[in-house]
Amino acid sequence: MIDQIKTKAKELLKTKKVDIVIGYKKASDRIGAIPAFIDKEGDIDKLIWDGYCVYNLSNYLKDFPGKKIGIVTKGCDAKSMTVLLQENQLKREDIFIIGIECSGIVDEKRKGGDIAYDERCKGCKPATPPIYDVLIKEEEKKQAPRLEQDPYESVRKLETKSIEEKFKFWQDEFSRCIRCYACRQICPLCYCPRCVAEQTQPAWFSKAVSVEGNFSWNVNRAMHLAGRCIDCGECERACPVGIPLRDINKKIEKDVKELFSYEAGVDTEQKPLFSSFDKNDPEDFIK
Amino acid sequence: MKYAYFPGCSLHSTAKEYDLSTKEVARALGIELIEIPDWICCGATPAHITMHLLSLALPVKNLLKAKEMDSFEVVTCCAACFSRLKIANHFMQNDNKHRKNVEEIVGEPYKGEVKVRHFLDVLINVFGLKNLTERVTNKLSGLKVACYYGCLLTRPPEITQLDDLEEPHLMDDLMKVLDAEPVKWPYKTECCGASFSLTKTDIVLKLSGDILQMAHDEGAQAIVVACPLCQSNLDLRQAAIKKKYKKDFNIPILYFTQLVGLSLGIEPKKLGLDKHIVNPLPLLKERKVLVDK
Amino acid sequence: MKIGVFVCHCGTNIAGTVDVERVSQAASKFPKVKHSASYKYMCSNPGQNLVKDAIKKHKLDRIVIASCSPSLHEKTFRKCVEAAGINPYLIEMANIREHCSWVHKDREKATQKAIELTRLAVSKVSRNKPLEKTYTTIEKKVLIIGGGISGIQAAIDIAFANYPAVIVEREPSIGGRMARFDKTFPTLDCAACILTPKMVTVSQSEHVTMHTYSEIEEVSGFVGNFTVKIRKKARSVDINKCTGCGACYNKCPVKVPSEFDMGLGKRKAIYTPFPQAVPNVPVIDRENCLYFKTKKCGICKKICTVGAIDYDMKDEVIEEKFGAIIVATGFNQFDHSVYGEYGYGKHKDMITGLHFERMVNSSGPTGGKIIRPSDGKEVRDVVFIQCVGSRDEQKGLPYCSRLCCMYTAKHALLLREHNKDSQAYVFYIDIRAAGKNYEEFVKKVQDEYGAIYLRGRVSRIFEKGGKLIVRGADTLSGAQIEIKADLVVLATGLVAQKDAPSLAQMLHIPYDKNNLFTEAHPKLAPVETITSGIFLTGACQSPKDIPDTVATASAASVKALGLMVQDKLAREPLIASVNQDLCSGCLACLKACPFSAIEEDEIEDRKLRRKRTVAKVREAVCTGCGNCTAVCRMAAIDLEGFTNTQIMEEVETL
Amino acid sequence: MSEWEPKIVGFLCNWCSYAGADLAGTSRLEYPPNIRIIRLPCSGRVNPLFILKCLSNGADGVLISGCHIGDCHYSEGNFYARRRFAVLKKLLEYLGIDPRRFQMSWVSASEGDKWARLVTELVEEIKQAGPNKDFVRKND
Amino acid sequence: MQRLITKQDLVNKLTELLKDFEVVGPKELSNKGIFYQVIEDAKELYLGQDFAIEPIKKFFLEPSSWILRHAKDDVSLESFPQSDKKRIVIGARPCEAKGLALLDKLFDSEYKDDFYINNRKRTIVVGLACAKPDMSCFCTSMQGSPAETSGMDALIFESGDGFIIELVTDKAKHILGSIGEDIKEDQKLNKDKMKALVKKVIKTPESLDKVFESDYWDEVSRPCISCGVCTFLCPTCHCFDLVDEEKKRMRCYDGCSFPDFTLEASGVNPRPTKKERYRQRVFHKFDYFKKNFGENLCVGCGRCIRHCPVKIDIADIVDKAPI
Repeated sequence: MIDQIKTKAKELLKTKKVDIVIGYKKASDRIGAIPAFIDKEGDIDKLIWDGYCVYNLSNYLKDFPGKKIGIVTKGCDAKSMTVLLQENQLKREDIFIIGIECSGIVDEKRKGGDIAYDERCKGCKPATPPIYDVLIKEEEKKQAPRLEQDPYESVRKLETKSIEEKFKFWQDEFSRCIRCYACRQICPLCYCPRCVAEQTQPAWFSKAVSVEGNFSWNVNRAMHLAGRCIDCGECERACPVGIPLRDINKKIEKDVKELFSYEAGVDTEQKPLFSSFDKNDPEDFIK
Repeated sequence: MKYAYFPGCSLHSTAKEYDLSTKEVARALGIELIEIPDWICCGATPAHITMHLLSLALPVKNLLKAKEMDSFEVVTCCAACFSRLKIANHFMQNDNKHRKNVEEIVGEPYKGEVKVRHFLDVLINVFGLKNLTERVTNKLSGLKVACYYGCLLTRPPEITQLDDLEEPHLMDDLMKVLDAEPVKWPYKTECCGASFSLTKTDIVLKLSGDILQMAHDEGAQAIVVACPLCQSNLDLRQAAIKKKYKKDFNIPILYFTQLVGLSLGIEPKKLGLDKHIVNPLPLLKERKVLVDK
Repeated sequence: MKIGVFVCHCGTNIAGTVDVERVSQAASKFPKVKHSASYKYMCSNPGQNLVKDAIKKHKLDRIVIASCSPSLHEKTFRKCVEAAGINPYLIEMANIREHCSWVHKDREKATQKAIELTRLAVSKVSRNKPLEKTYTTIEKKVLIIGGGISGIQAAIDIAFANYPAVIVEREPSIGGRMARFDKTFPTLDCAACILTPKMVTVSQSEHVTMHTYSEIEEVSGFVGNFTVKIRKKARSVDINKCTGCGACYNKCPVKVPSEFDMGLGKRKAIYTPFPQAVPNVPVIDRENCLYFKTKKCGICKKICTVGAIDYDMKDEVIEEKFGAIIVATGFNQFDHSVYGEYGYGKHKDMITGLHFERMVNSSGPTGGKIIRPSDGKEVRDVVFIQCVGSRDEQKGLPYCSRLCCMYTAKHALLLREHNKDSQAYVFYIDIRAAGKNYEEFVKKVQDEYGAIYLRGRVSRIFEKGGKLIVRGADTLSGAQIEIKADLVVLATGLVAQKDAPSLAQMLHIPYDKNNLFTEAHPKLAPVETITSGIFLTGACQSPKDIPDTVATASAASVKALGLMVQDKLAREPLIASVNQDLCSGCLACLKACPFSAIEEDEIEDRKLRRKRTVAKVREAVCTGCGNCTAVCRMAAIDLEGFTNTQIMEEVETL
Repeated sequence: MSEWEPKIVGFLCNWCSYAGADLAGTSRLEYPPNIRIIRLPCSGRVNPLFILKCLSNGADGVLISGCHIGDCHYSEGNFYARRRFAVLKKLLEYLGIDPRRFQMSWVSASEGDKWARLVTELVEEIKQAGPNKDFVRKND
Repeated sequence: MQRLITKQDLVNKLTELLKDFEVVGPKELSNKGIFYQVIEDAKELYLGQDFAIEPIKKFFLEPSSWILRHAKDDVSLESFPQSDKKRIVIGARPCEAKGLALLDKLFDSEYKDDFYINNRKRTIVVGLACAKPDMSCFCTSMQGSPAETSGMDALIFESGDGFIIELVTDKAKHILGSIGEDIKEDQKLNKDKMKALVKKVIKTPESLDKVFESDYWDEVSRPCISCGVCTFLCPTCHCFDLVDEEKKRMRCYDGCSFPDFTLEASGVNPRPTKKERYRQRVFHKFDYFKKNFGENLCVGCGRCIRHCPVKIDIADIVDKAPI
C-alpha cells in the first residue's frame, strides 16, 4: 500500500500535476511519524504509511499558497478539507487528494500496555474519505474496532451530572490550560488571519491564565467550531495538559445534529451552520 | 418472514373464516404467524368510546407482549385492531403526556417501537405481488368483485399510512393478480354503519343497502373486504334489507384472504367459505373457480 | 476627548423619581467627562441651546444626553450637535425615562440606575467614531417583471411621468390572466374591452420597452443600480419584420391544445395566444413544430411574404441597468388533483373557474357555449364549489383566496344568462364579498338569478349514469345533499407561481411559506420589500382582484418614481464594514446576510504576498442589522454605530 | 453592604424589544431596577463573545431579547440568533454555567407588559441562582 | 553533604514545613500525567520517575501575572504587590533546576527582574535525581546530568526504599540538615555513572552563524504548526508579552513560534514565516545565548520533543545542522 502511495506521488510530481506532496515520514525517534513535504522525486522513498501517521495534514494546505498540492488524506482529514472548501479556503483544483481508506491510527498518549487504536477511530464510519482523487485501500491491517454503542456516551454521562459537578469538572480541566493554543494551531479549521484571542481592540476576553480567561477561550474555541468541527481529534491529541477537548466538540456536534439535523464536513455546498437557519428551528428555550 | 399475530376478538368468533383463511394463506406462502400468547382486547369501540386512556393502554399491553416475543412486527387482520394498535403507537411516539400516563398504567416503558402491519400490507408490500403471481395456480378469471375498504383501514391517513385515503387500491391490485376483475365504483370507503349495528339498525340497513346497491349497479358479483365488521354487516344484513327495501341482492361478502386462498388452490372448506350467510359457493361454482379435489 | 453629559428633568417625568442633580454630579466625575449639566426640558429650544453653548464654551467633542428613549429624540440631538459643529454620530443617549424613572418607584434605586445608564452611555460614546452619510447615483429606468394587468398599469404610470419602463413577460403576449377572463365582477364589464386599450397604450408608448417571451436570468446590484440579465427566448419570428397578417398560423398543419384556453381549444404550432395579443407577432412552439421535429414542412416560412420566419433564431441574453424593480408576476391556480373526494382531478366534467371563463367567452373555444367537456352536451345543473384549496390547512392553503366568492357568483350569473334553463348550486363556507358593490352583486345572483347557495362542504363526487353525483352537506338545514350535476366548477384558490422562490432568491426578497412575496410591512409598507428599490404589486404578494391589483400597481409605480426623481440617494452610515486584513475570506458573513449586502473582493495580501479573496460590504445595500458581525469568527466585520469596541466598552463598564 | 442585588445585562433589539421596554415605561409598569440595557439593531447582532464577556465581567445574568419570529425588522436576524444561542445555551449549561444566567426572549414592541413581567421573573430567578462568583474575573 | 533518609522522614519533614511554607511538588492527576502543584498534604506528593508535563519554571516565571495597576487616584501607576510567603519546591528535576540557573543569568544579573528575583529568593528548591531518563532526554549533551545540582538547594536520589539527600546550599542545610542520618562512604552514589543513563547524545556547534541563510530552516520548520507547546513547556524559554486589561498590566508567556511574535504595530513582521521563527528559536538557544552568557539556553529536558504535537526534534535538528 505504501508502494501505491509512492507510485502515485511519483507520477504526480513527474507529470507536474502537483508541486509538492504532503505525506508522512519517520520521526527522529524511528517510531513515530512526522509530516513530510516532498517536492523532489528523489525524496519519495521517505514516505511511509503506518498507524503512527496521526496528523491531519490538511492543516498544512494553507502553507503553500499558489502551489498545487498532492496530499495523503485519511477519512477524517478529508472531511476537514470539505469544510475548508465550503469556506472558500481551498480551491479544489489546487489539491490532489490521495485518499487512504484508513483502518485506524494508534493512541499515542496511551501509557504502557499494547498499542491500541485511538478512541476517535472507533466512532469513525465510514473510513473512506468523502472526497478524493485516488483511493488507496489499506488491506494488511486489522480495522479499528467500530464503536457500536453511542458515540456520545461520555458526553451524555457528563450531561446527567449536576450543574455544580459540571462546573467543578470543567474548572479542574481548564485550570491546567496554559494558553499555548496548540489546540488552535493544530486545528485545520482555525485559519483566521488573527484569532480573536490575540486581538486587543477590543480585547474579547482575558489573556490571563485564569478561570475566566481559560473558560472564555475554550468556549470561544468551541463556538467557533460549532457545525464545523469534523472530530479529527487533533486538538485533544495536541493538548499537552490533557484537557478533554473532544468532549466539548462532540457535545456541540451532538446538539446541532439533534437541534438542526446539521452535520459538518459532508457537503462542500452546504451553508455554514450559523449562516443558515430553518424556520422551524427549536425555540423552546426562548421565553 | 415471521410475525407476531394479533387476531383480535372477531377473528376468534364471528369472523372465524377470516382467521382460518389468513392462517391457510400464510402457511401456503411460508409466512410464519405466531399468535401473541394471552392477548387481550385491542381497545376498539367499547374501550375508546368510554375512556381514551384505556383505549391506548390496552393495545400497548398487547404490543408489549409482542415485544416480549422478540418480535418487533405485529400483524393483524381486523381493521379495528389495526387502527387501535396503530393509534396507540402514534400516541406513544408523539405525545409525551399520554406516553407517561400509559407507561404508568402498563408499568413498562414503551415508545411505539413495535411495528404494526395489516395482513394486506404484508401480502402486497412484503411478500410482494410479483411473488404472489408466481404462486397463483387457480386463476379467478371472470369473477367480478367490488373491493370494499370501509372506514378504518385508511383513516386517519397520517396514522394508518396504508393506502390512499379516498381512492384506496391495495385490494384492487391484489384481485388483479388473482385474475379477478375489480369493478370501478365510488363506494370503497363509504360508511357501512357498523357503529350503529346494535343501536340504530335502521341506519345500518340504509347505509349497507346503498353499498350493496352500488356494487350491484356497477356489476359486482361479490364484495371483497378486509374487515370483520364490514363483512358481518354487509353479509348479515342482506336479509333484513330484502325485507325492508324489497331488494334481494344475494351478493356474497368475501375476505380477500379467502380469494387469495382459492387462487392458491386451497380447499374452500379450509378457507371457511361454508360459514357465510350469503352462500358464496354457488357463485364460485358458476364462475368455475372452485378447486376440484 | 471631552465628553459633555446633559441630564434632562423632563418636567417631573424623570425628576419625579430620579435625582437628576445627583446624576449630573456623578457624571461629571466619569473618566473623560469635562462637563455635565441638567435642564428641565433638554429637547426644547432653550435646552438645545444649552447643549450648543456648552459645546462651544467647553470645547466638547462628544455628547451624552440622559433623557428619554432614543427612538424619540436621537434625531433631534444629532441635528442639535451637528449645528454646534460636532459630527452627529458622536452622541449617545441614556434612556433614563422609559427604562428608569417611569418603571421604578424607589428614588434611591432609580437614581443609582440612572447614574449607571449614563455611565454606560459615556463609555459607549468614548468609542464612537465620526461617520458620514454616503450617496449613490440612480439609474433612471424601471424594470417591471410581468406583463399582466398589474405590470401594464405600472408601466403606464411610469411612462406617464416620462421615465422609461421595461416590461419583461415570459408569455408571447402581455395581458396575463385578465386577458383570459370573460366579464369582470361586479360591473360585468367585458374584460377584453377594458384591458385591450391599456395593452395598446403600453405598446405605443415611447417610454415603454416590452420584452415578451423573455425571462429574468440574473439580478445583481442594489437600489438605484440594479444590473439585470434578460433572456429573450428564440421566438423564431422576427418581431421587426412580422406584420401580424396571420397567414402562417392559418396554414400551419399542427394542432395542439391551447394553453390560453386551458386546453379546451386548440392552437397551431406557430401561434399568437389570442387574437388581441400584443405584440401581434406569432411564436413557434418548437416542441410541436414539424419543422423542428422532422426538418420537413416549413410551410410558414414559405408563406410569409416578409420573410419574418427564422428557424435559426437563438435565445439572446441582454443586460440592462435599472434604478428600481417592480415585481408583478401574478398567480397560478391551485391544483385540485390532491383532493380524493373530488376524484383526484380525473372527472372530465369537472373544470376550474378559469376554464369556465374561457368557455363562457364568446370568442373562446366553445363560442360561449357552456358544455360538458366529456360529450359536448349543454349543461343544466351545475355545481360550483368554493374554497377549493383555500382555507384548508390540511391539503391546501391556509389563506382565503379572496376572489373566489365573487367570481363564482359571477359564473352563476353568467350560467343563467347563457342558459336559461340552467340551475347553479354553490357550495360555500362563508361568503366574503367585502368590496364596493360586491355584497349587492352576490345578493343579486341569489335573488334574481336563482343560484342556490348551500353552506357546506362537498364530501364526495363520483360518476354515475353519465352524471356527476355531488354529495355534500347543507349545514344550515342539516340535510345531506346529493345533486346529479352535468358540470362541476371548482373555485380553485390562487397560489404563487411555481418559480416564485427562485425569482425571490434572484431578487433577494423574502417569501412566505406559501411562496408569496413578503412586503416590507404588512400595514405601512405593503408594496415595498425589505430590499430597497424592489416593489411588489398584484397577486404575487397575496391574492388580489383587479381593482386592488391596479391600485397596488399605481402605488408601486409611485414608490419607484419617488426614487427616479432623486439626484442621489443618501444612506445612513450605520452599516457594516470589513477590516480586510483580518478577513479570512470564509464568507460566512456573505451567506448570513439577509440582504446580500456582502460581496467577494480580491486584495493583495502584503504579508502573504499574494492575492486572496475577502468580504466587502456593498454600502448601498447594507441595512445595518449586524448579523454578519456575529457570525464572523475573526471579528473582521464590524457595524458602525454599534461596533464591537463600543459594546465591549459598555460591558466592561458594568 | 446591603442585601445583594443581581446585575443583569440585556441585549435588546432596537425595533421590538427595546420598543417594548419603552412601552413598559410609557405604560408605567413597574419592574425591578437590576437590568442594564444595551441597545443593538437586531438580536442577530449579538456575538456569543458578548455573553462571555458579561459573565466574566461580573454580570449575574444575561438576557438577549429580540422580535418574535416573523417580525424581525431585518426579516431574518432573529432566526440566526435563535440558532446561534440554542447552541451556546446548551454549551454553557454543559460547562456548568447555571442556565438561569443566560436567557433569551422574544418581546414585541407591543408587549410592554411582557417585558415588565419578564424582567421581574428574571430578577427573581437570578436571585435564586445567587451571585455569579464562580466565573467572575478575580480582582487579585 | 549527603544524608540517608526514609520516605517517612521526608513526609514527616514536609508535614512540619507545611505550617510555615508553601510546598510545591509533583502530583499525579489520573489520566492526565504529572503536574507541579501546591501541596496541601505531604501524602499527595508524587515521587516517582515520570516527568511533569510543565517545568517548575511556572512557579518563578508565571504563565501570566499582574505586574502593574492604576493606583487609587486613577492616574499614577504602582507595582502589583508580590507574595513574600516562604516556599519549598520539592521534586524538581536537575534539568529544570538548571533552567532556573540559566534564567538567573538573565533576570538576576545586569537586568534585575523584581518579580522573578522575589520568587527565587523566597523559594528553596529540592530536586529529584533522574533514575529513568527517557528517549527524549539529552541533558548530558547540554552540560547537565541526571544528578546535576545547579540551580538547586538540595537534591534527593532514590535509593532502595528511601532516599539519599544531598544538601547543596546553607539554606537547605539549615532547614533539611536535621533529617535522616549521615551516609557511609560506600553508600555514596556514583554520579558519573548516572550520566550513562541518558542515551540521546547530540553535538552542538560553537556557532551557527554560517548556516543562518540556509534552506535547512525552511525544511525543518515546515511541519511546525506554530503553537506554543515547545516554548511554554521549556524550562528556559522566557519571552513574555505585556497586556493591559482593565486598568491593570499583565505579563504572560509569549513564544517565538507564534505567528504574532515580533509582529510590529505597522503590520510588518521581521520574522514573517515559520522558517524565520523556528530559526530564531534554534539560534536563541544554541547561538545567541551562548555568545552572551557562555552556555546553551537549553537543558536537554526533552519536553519540546516529547510534547510537540508533530514530533519535531530540536536536538536532532541542531545535531544535523549543515555546518
